[in-house]
Amino acid sequence: MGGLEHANWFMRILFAVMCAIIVASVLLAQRGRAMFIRRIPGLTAIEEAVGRATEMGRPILFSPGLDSINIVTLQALAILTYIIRLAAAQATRIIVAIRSPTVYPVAEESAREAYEAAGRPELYRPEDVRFISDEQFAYGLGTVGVMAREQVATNFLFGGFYAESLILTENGRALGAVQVAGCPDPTQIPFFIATCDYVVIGDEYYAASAYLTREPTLTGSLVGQDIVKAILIALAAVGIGLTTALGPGHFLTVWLGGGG
Amino acid sequence: MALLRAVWSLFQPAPNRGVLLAAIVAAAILSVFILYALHRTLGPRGRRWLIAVVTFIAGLFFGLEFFWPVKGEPPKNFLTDWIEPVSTMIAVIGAFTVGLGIYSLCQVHGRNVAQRRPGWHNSLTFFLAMLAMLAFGLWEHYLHLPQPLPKVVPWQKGIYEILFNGLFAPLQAATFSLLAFYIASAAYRAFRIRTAEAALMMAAAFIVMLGQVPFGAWLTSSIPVDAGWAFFRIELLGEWVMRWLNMPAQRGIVFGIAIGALAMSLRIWLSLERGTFFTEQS
Amino acid sequence: MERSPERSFWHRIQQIPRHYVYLLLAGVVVWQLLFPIRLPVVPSSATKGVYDAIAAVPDDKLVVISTDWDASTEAETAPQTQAVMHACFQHGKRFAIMNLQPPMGVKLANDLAEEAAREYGAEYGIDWCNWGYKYGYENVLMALGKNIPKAIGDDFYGRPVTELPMMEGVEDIEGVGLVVIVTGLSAMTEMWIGLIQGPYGTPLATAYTAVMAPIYYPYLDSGQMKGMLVGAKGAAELEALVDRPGKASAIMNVQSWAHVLIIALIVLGNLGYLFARGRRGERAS
Amino acid sequence: MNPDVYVLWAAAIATLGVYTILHRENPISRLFEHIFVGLSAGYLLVATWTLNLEGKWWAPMIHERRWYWIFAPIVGFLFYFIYSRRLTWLARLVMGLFIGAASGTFFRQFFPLFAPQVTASFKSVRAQAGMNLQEFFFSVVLQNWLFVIILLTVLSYFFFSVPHEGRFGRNLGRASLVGRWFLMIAFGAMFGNTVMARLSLFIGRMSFLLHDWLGSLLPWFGQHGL
Repeated sequence: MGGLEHANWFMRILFAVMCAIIVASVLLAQRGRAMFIRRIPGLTAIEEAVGRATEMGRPILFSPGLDSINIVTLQALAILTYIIRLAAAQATRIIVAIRSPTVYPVAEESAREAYEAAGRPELYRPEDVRFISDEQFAYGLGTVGVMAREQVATNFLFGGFYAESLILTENGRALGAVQVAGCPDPTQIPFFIATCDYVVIGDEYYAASAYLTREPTLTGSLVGQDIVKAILIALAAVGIGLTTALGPGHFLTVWLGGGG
Repeated sequence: MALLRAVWSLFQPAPNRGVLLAAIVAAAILSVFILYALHRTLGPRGRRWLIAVVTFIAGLFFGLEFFWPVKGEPPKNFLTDWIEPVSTMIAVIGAFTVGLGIYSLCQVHGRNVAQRRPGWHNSLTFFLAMLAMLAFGLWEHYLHLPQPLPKVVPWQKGIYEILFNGLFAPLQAATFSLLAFYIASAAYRAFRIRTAEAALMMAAAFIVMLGQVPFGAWLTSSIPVDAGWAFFRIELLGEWVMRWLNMPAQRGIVFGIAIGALAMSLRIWLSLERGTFFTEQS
Repeated sequence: MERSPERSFWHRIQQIPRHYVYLLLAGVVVWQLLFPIRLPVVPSSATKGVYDAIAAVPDDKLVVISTDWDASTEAETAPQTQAVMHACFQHGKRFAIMNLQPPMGVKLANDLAEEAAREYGAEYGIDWCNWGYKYGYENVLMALGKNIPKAIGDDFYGRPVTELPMMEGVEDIEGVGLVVIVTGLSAMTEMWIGLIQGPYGTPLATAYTAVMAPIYYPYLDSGQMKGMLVGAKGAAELEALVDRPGKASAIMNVQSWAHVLIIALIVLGNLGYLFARGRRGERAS
Repeated sequence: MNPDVYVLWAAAIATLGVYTILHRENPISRLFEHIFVGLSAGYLLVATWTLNLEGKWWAPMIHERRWYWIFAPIVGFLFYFIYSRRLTWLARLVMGLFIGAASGTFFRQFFPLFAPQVTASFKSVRAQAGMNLQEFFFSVVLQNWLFVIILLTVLSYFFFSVPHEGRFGRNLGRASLVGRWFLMIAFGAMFGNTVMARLSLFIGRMSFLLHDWLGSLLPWFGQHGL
């Protein structure tokens, strides 16, 4: 890697424009503009999966992935709070299996807050947010152990997952759990598709909180994201056109490479 | 005794330790006092505001260093020299959360042992394994220092070997290798031509898998390498699938998540995130 | 999960219990480890490229094998290095080992070379030599292009390379007919292409771990690399070409069998699905 | 005492113990699960001290006399207030620091991570000079054209706020359907590409069990296998 350590003027402008669009659409939405979001099946399934655990009277397992505190994990915790609120309304227990010690206090705090927001603070049990292990495969094995011993009915896996993903989902499947998984990084998606009931792919993962909560702030952000994606497509189209016309190494490549 | 004294000597501060200790204690008392004062004076709104400000400044610091104009060789701006120490500081602060993780584990397993719940002996094993690794791991570490501690017990090295190379590493490898079984059974179960999507997935997996082993190459080896239709030799077809079908799709996903993550970063940086985490109250 | 009331053969092969799948896989692996039945190995064009490039080296020029690997990638890179050495000895090409990083690589490769040399009765200093670990990355390569004795200085055993008979007449990169990089580290390739292959046109062949190989295919397409060994598969294919089936061949043979098993299972499951569906269709009509 | 024999046996038993989970979660796998989790917890403590705190915190503070490093544990211990109802906001304060740092870090990474991906998608979509039709088809149509089409259709799948209605929306819906097919092809390819790596781990373990462990008991196994 290396190389690009600081932005050039092109990046500064591009970044400022992208941020401005997202923030502006958030603010517009907060003023009450109605926004549309298309159906995302994997996310619609969350409610159904929580309902199944309630019906069976068994707990739910949630894993926020392996990453330490970063954007992926924070989004996972956002989804966790939503699921806790759903489950708390039905008095269904949720066990959270944590790998990163730094994520542990944040998850614990989010869980407590979510139970309070749902009006069921008495359901919150601190020991249900569990640190399992920071070692990737010890985490995998330990989490499978929790699934089996607690007889979970539903597994939610949202966050940054790596090779251990298949250990979790294949065992979850063998135990008969309903599984919904999501990971922004594409590498583990094939295994989720092969073993889970519903899978949230790529950017659907970041659309999750908006889709689930329908908070104006978040739906507004989603609209802004779509506009920025359109800009990115335009940028790629211009780049392709320039490469076709001028050959590789034209000015846009240079600018995006940090030169200029 | 000799051992304890040697360990103790490792933790001795440099000369003139009185001044250093005084500074440390003073700084500690001062920060506790500041935190206490904040706790007493700030109301719920003030606290929320302070948290938002800390979040904003932390994000600004790391973001601004990248975008602020740079000068000189190597290129630098006024924040560049601070990135490394601040990152280290944050890593060190984060390291203290390890205690919370261990506390969580001890809470769950301690209760199992104390209440003699079913499987409590497993929880006991957990404690034994943790303490053994802790003791012999630290011992091993200090044996490798420039001036090793006196070798009090001859079998220390052997026990560490058993714990690390006999249990820890093989458990890691064995758990990792379970994936071979899981991937085989997942492939068998998932790749059915029930839907167009599953059929496409299966076809791609099929070609790539065959292209990876010499046996697959043998199947299409009758196609000459220099013929125009050499494209259909399975190892070349597999490589083509990876490069020209898999790669652009992955890139499409990456573009999407780049923007999604950017929006998420912006929202939490500006404390705009709503309906998630702990932004509701307090 | 859902149980079909029908118990026909076609239904059952759609629902082989996972325990049987596991047992079949373990059985095939153990069986092939203990009593291997060799499946045919046909070298891919990338591997063939490496072999042909070695064969095409003029007799008055050296092959340079840059062994930039250590124990962490040994499973793939050691058999690759070994197979390349066999290919050199079989074609009577003299080779020199060197490496830029990590220092261990040159020692591990030296052991492999000694072993192979015994088999062909080759002698150190005449048929092969070891230039040793050279610190300095780009600087070493730049110097190598202009003046080899000066860039290398002493060999692995601490003797000046000018004293080695095979180095007679080898002054600059013109004395090298092929560079083979064996590595699990990225950035090595870019260095060799940028400083040696590009400026001097010295042919280049490479051997990578399976994980890192995909990013280097473009160089193969563009002809900047004559050939490329991809992981244990590439090593096994080259072992087949030099007729010295070794560890890589054994591993790849097990791999082939396990892949065949998985593919057979997928095919069976789909046949079951198609036939069971077909039958249900008949009954309905 | 020669530890090698004990190491060999411990490793073999641990490996077999883990493999029992293939049948189902059982008392043996549970025992090894707890040993594994315990060892890794102990190792986490050791590594946190020896690889992190000792060199980055203790040594600078005590040996290099940087007294201000005392602030690190004080701030770090704010995390522990999650267990206190009244002081929990202090824990949130330090979490705010980490969350802010996470977003700032992402801002930094945005261009270094994604700009090369954008520029790598700039493919030329016309024939090079001197190409015949066959070369054009295999090296431009089947590569660069396809690349651009897949990239665009996949991206169209990730538009969430445009209804798939009306002329534009319906076309977007069609493109996103094609995009989803291409995604499935890509996932299948990734799946197939991983099989070999996973199998090689298992082959390595079996080779250890047969050759190293059983081979140490029965020489016949030592002579067979890898």
